[in-house]
Amino acid sequence: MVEPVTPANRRRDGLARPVFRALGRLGARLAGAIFVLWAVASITFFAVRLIPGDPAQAVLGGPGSQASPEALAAVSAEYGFDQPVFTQYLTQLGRLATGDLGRSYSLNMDVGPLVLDQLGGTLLLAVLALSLAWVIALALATWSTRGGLVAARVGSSLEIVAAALPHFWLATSLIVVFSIWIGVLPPISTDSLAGLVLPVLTLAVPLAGFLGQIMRESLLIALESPFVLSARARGESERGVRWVHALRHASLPAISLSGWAFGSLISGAVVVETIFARPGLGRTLLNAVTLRDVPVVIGVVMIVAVAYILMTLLTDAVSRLVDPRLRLS
Amino acid sequence: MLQIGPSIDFGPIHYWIESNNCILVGYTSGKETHSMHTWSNPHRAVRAVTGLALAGLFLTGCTANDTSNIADTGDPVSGGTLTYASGDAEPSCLDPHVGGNFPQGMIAAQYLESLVSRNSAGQIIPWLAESWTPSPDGLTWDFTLRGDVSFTDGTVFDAAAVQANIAHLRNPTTLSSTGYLALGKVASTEVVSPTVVRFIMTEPDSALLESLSQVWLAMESPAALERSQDENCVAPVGTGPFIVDSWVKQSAITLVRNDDYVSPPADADHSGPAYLDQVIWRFIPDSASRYAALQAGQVDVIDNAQPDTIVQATQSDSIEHLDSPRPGSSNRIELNSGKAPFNDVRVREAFIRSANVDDAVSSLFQGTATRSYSALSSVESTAVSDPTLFGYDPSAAAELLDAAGWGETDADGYRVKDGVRLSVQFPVSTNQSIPAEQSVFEQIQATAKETGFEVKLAPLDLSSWYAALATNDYDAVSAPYTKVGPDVLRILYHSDSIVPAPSGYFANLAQVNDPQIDELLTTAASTTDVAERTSLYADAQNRILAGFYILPLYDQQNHYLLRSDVVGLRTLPTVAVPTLYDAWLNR
Amino acid sequence: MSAAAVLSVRALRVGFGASAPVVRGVSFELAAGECLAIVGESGSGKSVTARSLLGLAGANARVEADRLELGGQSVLGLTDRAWRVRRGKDVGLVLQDALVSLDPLRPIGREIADSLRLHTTLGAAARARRVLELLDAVGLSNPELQVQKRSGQLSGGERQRALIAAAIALNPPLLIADEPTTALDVTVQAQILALLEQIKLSGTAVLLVSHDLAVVSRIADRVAVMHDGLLIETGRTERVLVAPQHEQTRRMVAAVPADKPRGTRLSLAASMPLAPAPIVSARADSTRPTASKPDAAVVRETVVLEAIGLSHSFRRPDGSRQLAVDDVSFSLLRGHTLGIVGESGSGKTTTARLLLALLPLEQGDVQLFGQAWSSVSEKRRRRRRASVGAIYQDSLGSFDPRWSVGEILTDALGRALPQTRSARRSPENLARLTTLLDEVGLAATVLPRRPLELSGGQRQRVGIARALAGRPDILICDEPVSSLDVSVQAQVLDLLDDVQRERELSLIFISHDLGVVQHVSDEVVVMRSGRVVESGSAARVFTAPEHAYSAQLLAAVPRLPG
Amino acid sequence: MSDLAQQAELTTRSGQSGQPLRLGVAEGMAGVLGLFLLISAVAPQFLAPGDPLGIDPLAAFAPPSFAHGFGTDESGRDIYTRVVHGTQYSLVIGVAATAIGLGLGIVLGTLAGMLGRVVDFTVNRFLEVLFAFPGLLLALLFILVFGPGVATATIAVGLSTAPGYARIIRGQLIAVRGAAFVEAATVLGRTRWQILLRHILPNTLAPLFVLATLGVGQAIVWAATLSYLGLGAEPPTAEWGAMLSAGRTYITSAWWMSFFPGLFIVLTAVTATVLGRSIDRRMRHA
Repeated sequence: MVEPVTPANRRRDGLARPVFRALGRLGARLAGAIFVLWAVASITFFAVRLIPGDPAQAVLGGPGSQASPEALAAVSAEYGFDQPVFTQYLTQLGRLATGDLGRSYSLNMDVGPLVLDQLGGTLLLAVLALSLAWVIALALATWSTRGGLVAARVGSSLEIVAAALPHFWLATSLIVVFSIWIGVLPPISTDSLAGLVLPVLTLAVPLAGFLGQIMRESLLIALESPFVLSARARGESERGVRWVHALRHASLPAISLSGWAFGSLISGAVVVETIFARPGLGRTLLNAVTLRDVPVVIGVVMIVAVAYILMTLLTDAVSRLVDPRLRLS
Repeated sequence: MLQIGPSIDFGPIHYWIESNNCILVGYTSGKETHSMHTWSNPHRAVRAVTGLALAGLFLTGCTANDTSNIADTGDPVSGGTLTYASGDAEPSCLDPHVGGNFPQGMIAAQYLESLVSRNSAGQIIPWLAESWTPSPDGLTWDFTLRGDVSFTDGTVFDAAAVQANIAHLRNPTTLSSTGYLALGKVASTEVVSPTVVRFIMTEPDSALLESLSQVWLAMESPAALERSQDENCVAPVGTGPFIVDSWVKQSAITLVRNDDYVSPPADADHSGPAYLDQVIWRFIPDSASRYAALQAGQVDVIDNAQPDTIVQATQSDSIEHLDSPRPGSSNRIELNSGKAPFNDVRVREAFIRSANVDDAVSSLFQGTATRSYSALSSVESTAVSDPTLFGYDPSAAAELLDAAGWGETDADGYRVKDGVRLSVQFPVSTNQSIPAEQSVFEQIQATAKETGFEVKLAPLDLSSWYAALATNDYDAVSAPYTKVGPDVLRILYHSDSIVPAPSGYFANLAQVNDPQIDELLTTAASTTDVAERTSLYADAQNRILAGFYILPLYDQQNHYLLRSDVVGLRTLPTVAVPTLYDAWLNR
Repeated sequence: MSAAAVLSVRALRVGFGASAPVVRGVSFELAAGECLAIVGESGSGKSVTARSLLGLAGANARVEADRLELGGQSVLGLTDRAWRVRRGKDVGLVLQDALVSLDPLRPIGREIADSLRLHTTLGAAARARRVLELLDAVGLSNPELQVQKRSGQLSGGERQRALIAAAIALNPPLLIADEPTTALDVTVQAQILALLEQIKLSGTAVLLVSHDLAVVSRIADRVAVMHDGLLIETGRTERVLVAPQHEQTRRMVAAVPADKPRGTRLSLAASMPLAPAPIVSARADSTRPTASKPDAAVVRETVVLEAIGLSHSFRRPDGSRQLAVDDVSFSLLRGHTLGIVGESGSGKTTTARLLLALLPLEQGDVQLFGQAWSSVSEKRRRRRRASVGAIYQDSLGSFDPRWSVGEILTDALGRALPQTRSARRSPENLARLTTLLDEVGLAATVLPRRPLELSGGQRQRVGIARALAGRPDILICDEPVSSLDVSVQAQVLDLLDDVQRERELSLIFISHDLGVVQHVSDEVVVMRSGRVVESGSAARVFTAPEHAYSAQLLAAVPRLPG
Repeated sequence: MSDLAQQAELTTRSGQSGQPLRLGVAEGMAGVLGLFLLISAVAPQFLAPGDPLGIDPLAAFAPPSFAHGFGTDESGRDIYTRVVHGTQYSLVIGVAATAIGLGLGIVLGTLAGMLGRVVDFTVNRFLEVLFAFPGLLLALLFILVFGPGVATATIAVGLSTAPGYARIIRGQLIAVRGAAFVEAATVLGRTRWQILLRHILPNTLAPLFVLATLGVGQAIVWAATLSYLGLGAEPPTAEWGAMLSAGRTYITSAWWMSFFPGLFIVLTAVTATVLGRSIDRRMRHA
C-alpha cells in the first residue's frame, strides 16, 4: 500500500534528504561494525578467561616450564593478571580501542605488527581463491546451462562433489598428484605464481562448488524470466542474453554470499597454510591455539572480524553496484 | 638438585608434531655440571675421553658417509643458496641465550660460535678459545682467546666480550634457561688480559668445558647485546660463518655469508669463509610437505625425517641420509611405580612382557632405528643393555598377572582385580612423539590388550601433557631426556627427582624410589675414578632394568635428508646440530 | 486477407517433448495496419502460438506448419542465428508486466537502445537520440529524465510504454502483444490500448493475445478464439462478440460480467449442475434504501457491518507514515452485497483487513451487528469470528500447504482437528464435509488432496467452503476472482450468488474490476488513495457517477460491443 | 561454517526454479551409498568382519590388493575395515553436531522470530557477531577453552553451525508467520497458541529435516577437519579425519592411507547433499 516512489515526490525531498539518508545509513553501519567488534572482543576475552591455567604460566612457557614464583608474580604484574577481571577487561578494551593488540606470549613480539604481517599472505590467498572460485563457478554455470541434459547433470554433479571436498584432503591429493607424481608444482607455497597454484586451487574448488550451485540455479531462473524473453525477442544472441542480462542477475546471490565465502576461506586458510607451509593468519591462529597464546588468538579473531566486516560492506557495495534497486530502499 | 634438575624451560617455544626428540637436548648442559667432575683430573680425563670416543664412533659413522661424498665430487665450489627446512617450531628468538632450546641451537650454530667445541671422537677442541687451564683445585679456569676474531658488527672479540656474554646469560631479565643453568657453578669472570678471561667457580665443575661447547652458551657481540632484547632476538650478532640478514616471521630466516670469517673450529674441513652465499632457513612443520619439498628440489636439507621417507630416500639417487642420534637417555616408556597398578613389580614386568616392541619398531621404523634394551643412549659408553629382560612373552605376562591377583577377565577381555579394570593411562605428547612413535604405542596398546591390559592412549598437546604429568595422572609415559654422560640417570631415577618443582614438573617419571639406587647414583656422581664410576652406574642401571621401571625402545632419533648435490654438511659433535660451514652445492 | 499479408500462418502445430501438441493446426493471416486478437483461456495455446512466430517457442519445442511466412518469406526451420536477424526488426514483442519484462537492473534507455545496437549501425549518440524520440512517441512525458530509470522506478503505465517503445524501436511491420494490459489498472489499460491502436493506425500489423474479450474488443479488427490448441472461431470483432457461433465463444461472451444485471447467471449450461438456480431475485427490482440515502429506522434494523471513519497508516522505510486508509465509512446491509472498487494502491485490501480486525485501527470503529468489533480484545472477538467469513484472492496461499482439503475443512467446521486418520474418516465428519463440498460444487474425491494439486477454480471453491463452514452471516471477499479465467470467474461469481441467496449472506466484495463489481453489488464504494470518493447504489453509481474519478474509471472499463 | 545455510537457501531456490525431478541416476547412487553407510554405521561387522584396531605389523604399508582392498596402514590394520567401522564415529559426530547446531538454531531462531522486535533485534545482533567468527575460528576458540577431544569437537562444530541455522529458522518463521494461511486461521477464530502449534511450527520445522540432512554431511567434513588438525578424535580410533591425519604422514609412500578415508568423507557429504536435495524436491512436489 506504500505509495510508489515517483519522480515527483522524490524531487520534493530535494537534495538534502538523500544525502542525510546516506549519512545516516553510513552511521548505522559504523555503529553496527563497532558493536560487532566490541562483542567479538568481549566474547573472546571472557572465553579465554575460561581457559584453565595461570596465564602468567603461559607467558613463561606453559606448565612444563620451571618458572619461579617471583617470575610468575612479575609477569602477573606486567600483564595485569593480578587485577580484577573487570579491570583487565576494561584495560583490554581501552587498548583495543587504541589499536593495541597486546604482546604475544609465545612469539616475543607485539601482536599488532605480527597479525598485520600475516594478514597480507592470507588476504592474497583468499582474494585469489575467491576470484578463481568465481571464474570456475561462472564457467561451470554458463556451460552447464547451455542446454542439454548431459551438461546439466555433469555440471551439477561436479558442483556437488566439489562442494563436498574437505580442504585437507584436496590439498594432500593435489600435492601427491602435482608435486610428487608429476612433479610440476611445488608442494610448499611461496608467493610465486607456481607456489600459489595448489593452495589457491585447494581453497577455490570447494568454494566454486558452492558458488556454482547457487549461480546455476539463479542463472536458470534468470534465463526463464520475461525480460530475457523480451531481450531474445529483440534479437539478442544467446551470449548477449547471458552476459548483458542473465549473468548479472545470477551473480547477485553469489555476490552476497561472497562475504560468507570470505569467512570460510579464512577457515580454510588454517588448513591450507599449515599443509603448504605458508605464512599467514590461519597458521598463526592454529599455532596460537595450540600454544594457548591468548593475545595472538584475540588479535587474529579481531583482525578477521574487521576483515569480515569490511568484506560484508564490500559485497554490499558491489551488490548495490550490480543491482541499483538496492540503492533505493 | 631440584633447583637444577628438571630444567624444562621451553621458554616461549612450543613444538610442532615432529619436533620430538630434539626438545630436551637444550637442557643437557645444565646437568653436565654434575656429571663431569672428573675433568679436573687430567689423567682421568683422558680415560673418560676414550670412553666418549667410543660413543663418537656413532657420529663418525654417519659423517663418514658425507665426507666420502666430497672425494667423489671434486673440489668445493663457492656460491649458491641452500634452503634448509626444519620440522621444528619457529623460535621466537634467534638468540639462544634467551630460553635456549634445540631449534634455536640449530640455527644459531650457523652464526654464533662457542669458546670450545668437540671433535667426533668426543675430545674438547679449541674454537674461539685457543687453550684453557684449570687451577689444580678446579676453582678457576683461564681461557686464552684467539686474538684475530671480530664480531660481524665490527666489535672485537676479547675477554671483555666473554665477560659480557656470561653476564648476559646470568642476567635474570635475559630469561636464559639452558645457559643459565649450565653456568650454575660459575661465581664470576675476570678479564685477565684482552685475550685471557678467567672463570671463578664456586666449586669444581668438571663439565665446564662441555657446557661452554654448547651453542646455547655461544659468544655474541657485546655491542649487539646492549640493544633491546626484541632487537637482539631478531638479529643476534656473532662471529660465525653466516650473518642473520632478515627474518620474516612464520616464513623464513635468511642468512648471508660472513666474508670476513676466520674462526672455524679445529675439526672443520676448510678455513676461510663458508662456501654458500646464502642460507634460507624455513619452517615446514608438516613432515609430508617437508619431504615433498625436498623431493621437488624446493629445499635442499630437511631435518626430523620420518622413517618412511628415509627408506624412500635410501632408494633414491638424488637424496642422501644423515643419521646423528643424540646423547642422553634412550627413548623409553617409563612405568609409574608410584601408584597402582604399576606399584607391583609383577604387573610392570607383565606389561613389559606383553608388549611386542620388536615387531612394532621394525615395521614402523623400517630399519631406521635399532631396538634399545638400555636406559641410556647407545652413544653412552656406560650404557648397560640387557635384552633378556625385555623379550615379548605373553604367557609369562599372563602368569605374572595371575600371580599378582589380576586373574579375572571382564567381558572386553581386560584383566580385573576387585572390580577394577587393569587400565594404563598413557598420555602421549603429540609434540614430542613422532607419528611412527605414536604408532609404536598403538601397537603396544594392541599387543598388551591380548594379555589383558587396557592401555588408554591420550594424545595431548604439550601443555595438557605436562598438566597430566604434574597431577600424577599417568601410568606410563615416554619422555626422552638428553644429556651427555651417565649422570642423566641421577636426574631420572634418583628419588629426589620425584619432588615436583613449583610448576609441578619432575624428572623421575617412573617414580623410582629405591634407596639403593639413590646411593649408587649419588656415589657415582662424586666418584672420579672412571672404572669405579662406570661400575657404579652399571649397578644402578642393572637395578633399574631389573626393577622393570622402564621399557626401552630405541635411541633418540635425529635424521637429516639432503639433496645429493649438497656436499659437506655435517652435525657438530657437541649436540648433533647441523653446521653449514663446510657445505657446498655441487651444481 | 490482403495480398500483402505481413504474417501468414497455415496449420501451425507446436508440441513439447513427447507430450501431445499444445497447438494443433492454427491458420491465420495478418495484413499491415490490421489488428488480430487471439483470445483464449489459460492453456489454450495462444501464447505458444504467439511465441512460435518469433522462433521463441522454447528449446525443446517442435514447431511445424504448412506455411509460416513473415513479410512474405518463410521462416520455417530457421536457425537461431537467422531468427535473431528478424527478431526486433521484422517482428516486435510486448509482454505482460514490464516490471519483469524489462531487465529490472538496466535503465530503460539501455533496454530500448539494445534493439538499435543489435540491428543498426547507429552510433551511441544517434541511438540515444532515437531512444528519446521513441519514448516521446509512446507518450512518455519527460523522456530525458525517464531514460535513466529502471523499470522498478516507473509506474505501471510508464514502463509498459517503455516496453512498447523497445518493441517498436525498429518499426517492425508486425507487433505481437501478449497480454499487454493484464496487470494494469483500468485507466492505464485504456491508455495502453489507445497507444496500441495508434501503432496499428500507423500501419503496423498488431497481433494481440489476451484472455479478455472485452479488452480486445477495443482495438481488434478481427478476433480469433482459441481453445485447446485450435482456433474455433475467427471473424470480425463485432460479429464474434455479438453473434458468437461456437459454443465455447458463447460461453466466454456470456461470462463477461460487465453490464450484466445483478443475479444474471454468467456461466452457461456446462457448469450448471453445480447448483440449482433460483433465478428470481427479490431484490433486483426492489427499491431498497441504499447507503447514500439512509433511512435511519431501516438502517438500524438491517445494518450488519458498519465502518465508521476507518484510518490506518503504514510505516515507510524512511520512518515516515503513509496513510493507506483515510476516514473510510460505509455500511453493509443484511443480505446485500457492498462492492468496494478502486485501482491498486487505493486501500481496498487494507480496508478488508481492517474489517476483519487483522490490523489495528488508528481511528474510527467497525461495528458488527451494532456492537463494537474492532475495538474489543481479540479474546472477546474470537467467539464472534464465526459470523464473519473471508475469501481471498490467493486461495492457495491461504491454505496451510501441509493440510489436505479434508483437514482444512474439518478444521474450519470448528471442531478440534481430529488427530487420527480414523477420526477424520468417521462417517459423521465425512457427512458434514460432503454436504459442505456439495454446496460449493465439489465432489468428495478432493478431500484427500492438497490445495496445490487442485485447479484455480477448485481452490477458490474450497476457499468458499471454508468460509461457509462456520455458518457466517457476512463474507468478506477480497479480489476472489481476480486470478481466474473468465469462465471460471463466471462460475465462482454464480456460486457466490447462489450461496448468498441460500444462506442470506451479506457480502463485502472487493475488486479492481468494475465490471465484476457492477455485476455483483447492490451498493458500491469507490476508493482512491485510501479515501472514499463516491458511494451509493450500484445502479446509480454505474449509470450516473457523481465524482469525476468514478466517471473516469467507468469510461475506461472495457466493454463488449452492443 | 554456515555452508549449510547456503545449501538451504540453495534448495529453497532450486525448488522454485521448477526443474523436473531429474538426477534419477545420482539419487539412485546416493541411495545405494546411503544404505551402505547406514549398514556400516549400524552393523559394521556385516560389511567388514575384521577388527578395526587389530594390528599386524608384518603386513604394514600394504598397498591395495585383493586381501586388503584399501591397503593397510602403518600398523598393518586393514583400511577398508577401519573405514567401514569408522562410519559410526563420523555419522554420530555429524548427527550430534547437527543436532546441537539445529537445536541452538531453533532456540535462537524461534526467540528472534516469535518474541517481538526487541528480542529479534538482540538475537540478530548476536548472530551478526557470531557470523564475524568464521566457523573454524569459533570452533578453535571453543576447543581452546574446553580442550580437544571428540566431544568438544562435536560441540564446537555444532556451535559454529548454529548461527546459520538460527538465521534460516528465523527467516522461515517470519515468512510462515506472515503467510496468508496464518491470517486465515485468525479469521477462523483460532488462538495464537493454536496457530503456533498447528501452522507455524509444523511449517517452520518440516524443512529443517532437509536442512539437517545437508548439515550432517558438512558437519562430518568439519569434524574431520578438526580431527585432522589434531583437535578431534584421537588415533587409533577409526574416525575418518583421524585416519586421514595419520595417513598424511605417510603420504609420499602410502597414498592409500589418506585417500580412502578422505574418499569416504567426500562420498558421505555428497550422499547427504544429494539425498537432502532429493527429499526436499520430493516434499515440495508431493
